[in-house]
Amino acid sequence: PLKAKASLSNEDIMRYSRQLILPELGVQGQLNISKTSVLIVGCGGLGCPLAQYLAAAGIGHLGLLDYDEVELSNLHRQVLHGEDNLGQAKALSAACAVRRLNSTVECIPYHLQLSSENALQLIQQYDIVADCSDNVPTRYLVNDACVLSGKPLVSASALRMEGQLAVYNYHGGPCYRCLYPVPPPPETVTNCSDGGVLGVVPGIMGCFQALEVLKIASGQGSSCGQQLVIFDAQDARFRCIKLRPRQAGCVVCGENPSITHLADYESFCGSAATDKCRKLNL
Amino acid sequence: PLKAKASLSNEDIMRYSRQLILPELGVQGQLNISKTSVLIVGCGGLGCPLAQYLAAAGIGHLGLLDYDEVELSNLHRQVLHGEDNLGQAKALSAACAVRRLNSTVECIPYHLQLSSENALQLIQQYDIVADCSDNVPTRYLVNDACVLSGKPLVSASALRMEGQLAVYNYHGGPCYRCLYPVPPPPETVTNCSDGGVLGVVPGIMGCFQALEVLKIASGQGSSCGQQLVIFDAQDARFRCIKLRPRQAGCVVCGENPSITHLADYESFCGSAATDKCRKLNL
Amino acid sequence: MAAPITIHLEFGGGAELLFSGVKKHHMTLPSQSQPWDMKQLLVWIQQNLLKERPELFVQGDSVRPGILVLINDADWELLGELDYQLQDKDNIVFISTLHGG
Amino acid sequence: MAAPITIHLEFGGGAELLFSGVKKHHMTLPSQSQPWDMKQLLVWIQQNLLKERPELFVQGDSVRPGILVLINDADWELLGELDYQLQDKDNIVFISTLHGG
Ligand SMILES: [Zn+2]
Ligand SMILES: [Zn+2]
Repeated sequence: PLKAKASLSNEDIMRYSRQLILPELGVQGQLNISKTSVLIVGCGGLGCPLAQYLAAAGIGHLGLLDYDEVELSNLHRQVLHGEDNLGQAKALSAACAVRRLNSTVECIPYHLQLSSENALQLIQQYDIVADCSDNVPTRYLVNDACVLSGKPLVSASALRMEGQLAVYNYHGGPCYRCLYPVPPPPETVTNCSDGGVLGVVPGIMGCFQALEVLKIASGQGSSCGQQLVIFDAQDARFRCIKLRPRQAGCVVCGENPSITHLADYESFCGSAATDKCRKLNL
Repeated sequence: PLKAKASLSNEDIMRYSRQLILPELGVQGQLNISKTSVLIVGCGGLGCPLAQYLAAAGIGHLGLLDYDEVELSNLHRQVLHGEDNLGQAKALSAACAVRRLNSTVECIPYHLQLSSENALQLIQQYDIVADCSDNVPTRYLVNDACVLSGKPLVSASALRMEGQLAVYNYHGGPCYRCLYPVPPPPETVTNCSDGGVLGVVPGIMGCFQALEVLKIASGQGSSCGQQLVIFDAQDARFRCIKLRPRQAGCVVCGENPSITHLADYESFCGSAATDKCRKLNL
Repeated sequence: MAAPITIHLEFGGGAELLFSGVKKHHMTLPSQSQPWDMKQLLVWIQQNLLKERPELFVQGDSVRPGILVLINDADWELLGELDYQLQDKDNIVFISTLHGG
Repeated sequence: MAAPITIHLEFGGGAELLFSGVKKHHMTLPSQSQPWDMKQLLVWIQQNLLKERPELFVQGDSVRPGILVLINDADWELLGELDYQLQDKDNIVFISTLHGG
């Protein structure tokens, strides 16, 4: 947590003037944003536009986590990385791009894999977590760590020409496990390497994540707490789904949780915490 | 118009592999994208994400038009420009950023104001036009020039926490004038300087424009030809509106058009082709 | 006599600023001898909801240029514009065109 | 006897790939003595639409983990899941959870 800014500098007022005048935001909303810290798990197709718009909007502190390096096949959607960054750690490349945009944002790159060992210690330092990962074990890991540390989780995903978004563990709403108590059979999971993805689809979903993070950070609040937004890029159609409430029987956020510390998510899900291995195309 | 590529290079196949494998796109769709030229009118809050995702996806040729220079108050939403670009022409700054991302895209910056004198000559050189402008006269000018040169117009706008998107003059559908035959009274028009805008709202709308441009360029086709998409960021709600068909009485695209060349759009609209002057807040 | 009908009114794109910033209004239109049409609805809105500056909303007997009217998620031009007869539970949206970018 | 009902079925998030890539299906369910419920619908889908690899869609008498069922744009958990009784013109969506980023 950052120490609260008491007021905006003249430069802040100039830079953020177009959003300061919004009645939904105002000076107090901007101050709230400037003292919020956000951890972005994954600096890929979702994390890039998310980091970009959070930094542009003046978020206080940004943690950028990714274990991977920039490859040529990333560039069609991971727009913070350029051709000069090929081979670099994504977390570092993203941090450089963010600094070009807004040097007043405190930005910490983490070139590592989120794991049961480091997740709680990391997530506890942030106010809001954004799941921009690309695999099932990481999604359960991030969820459980957010529930155990009481952080709202703004989660998005994209594949082929579709996207999904929800805000979990927020204002008494459900967590990821409330919705998906049992992980999908590994042979039914498709990742972007296998199934492909049109780059601008995670672009839209990552921007959407930025919107919900900013609404939470500014104090307006997210409207996606018990909702799932599903996007079909082919029909250009969004759909808003009303979700179940928090489940009393949820093993992590329910009344008698059996999960009280982080365990082995790769064996729980039967798959690796990376999108690099090949699976059945479904 | 670009000469058609006969095939993809090995580097192209690597770079675009994640979208090449989409059945909706495929090698032919990627080849189609690589031979398409797009003119982006306005390198601001909409034009930045649009240029970014078109370049990332491998669009053949990008025209980047803006008369303006980068100011500090732009940076909260105009994410192709960084702090080092303050004072630079937006068209040039955007072109540099695009080249960092994808040097294989032919990119031409136009540091000028679109006008009745230059619009047709410019637009004729492109396959698709994207209206990312910020004022009423330019929106009518771009529309009429697109109708007169037979180009599809992917148009978006954003203000405060709302956005709108439509594809005009496409597959026999309506043009902007079919919908809005009479310009709004100048005192009812609010621009982003006056009304403000949350930066990620044009971010989402510009990405959406990129999606529809790519669907047209690849050969899939847009689903927004006779539709208006309206986005409310506060409720996180998109709405798809069925629009009227092309109007037989439209003065520019109708059966007996009275507009056969471009005239004076500032006097037609009673306002200047810039968002810089102050108007009533509505 | 036509029975009273309830309609869902929405204003957006800035048009809500003429209605104290309230975007959504659930309204009951009183019973009258003829069915309600859009022309009468515009008059009713002026008299009952629009407290000031009507010229920013209406022009003559229709909406001012730059406001699009949607009836149940369709452009009102497809449904007869001013002559459309309102049905119970109709959703009517008045949306200002945005020009910013 | 309950009369035949028509329903609108949709598959998304990849689930449509089990149904020849077709996302939208307008279906008429034949009349039967009891009203149709979701449990019966799943059996009917397996017998009439799902030509191969049923294990990628169902598990036991419900859908497999990772598929979310939506009834008229609401999570089926809010509506009784397998016991929900289908109404004429219901919209039922089966959507695979996405994990890519
Ligand atoms: Zn839970
Ligand atoms: Zn027209």
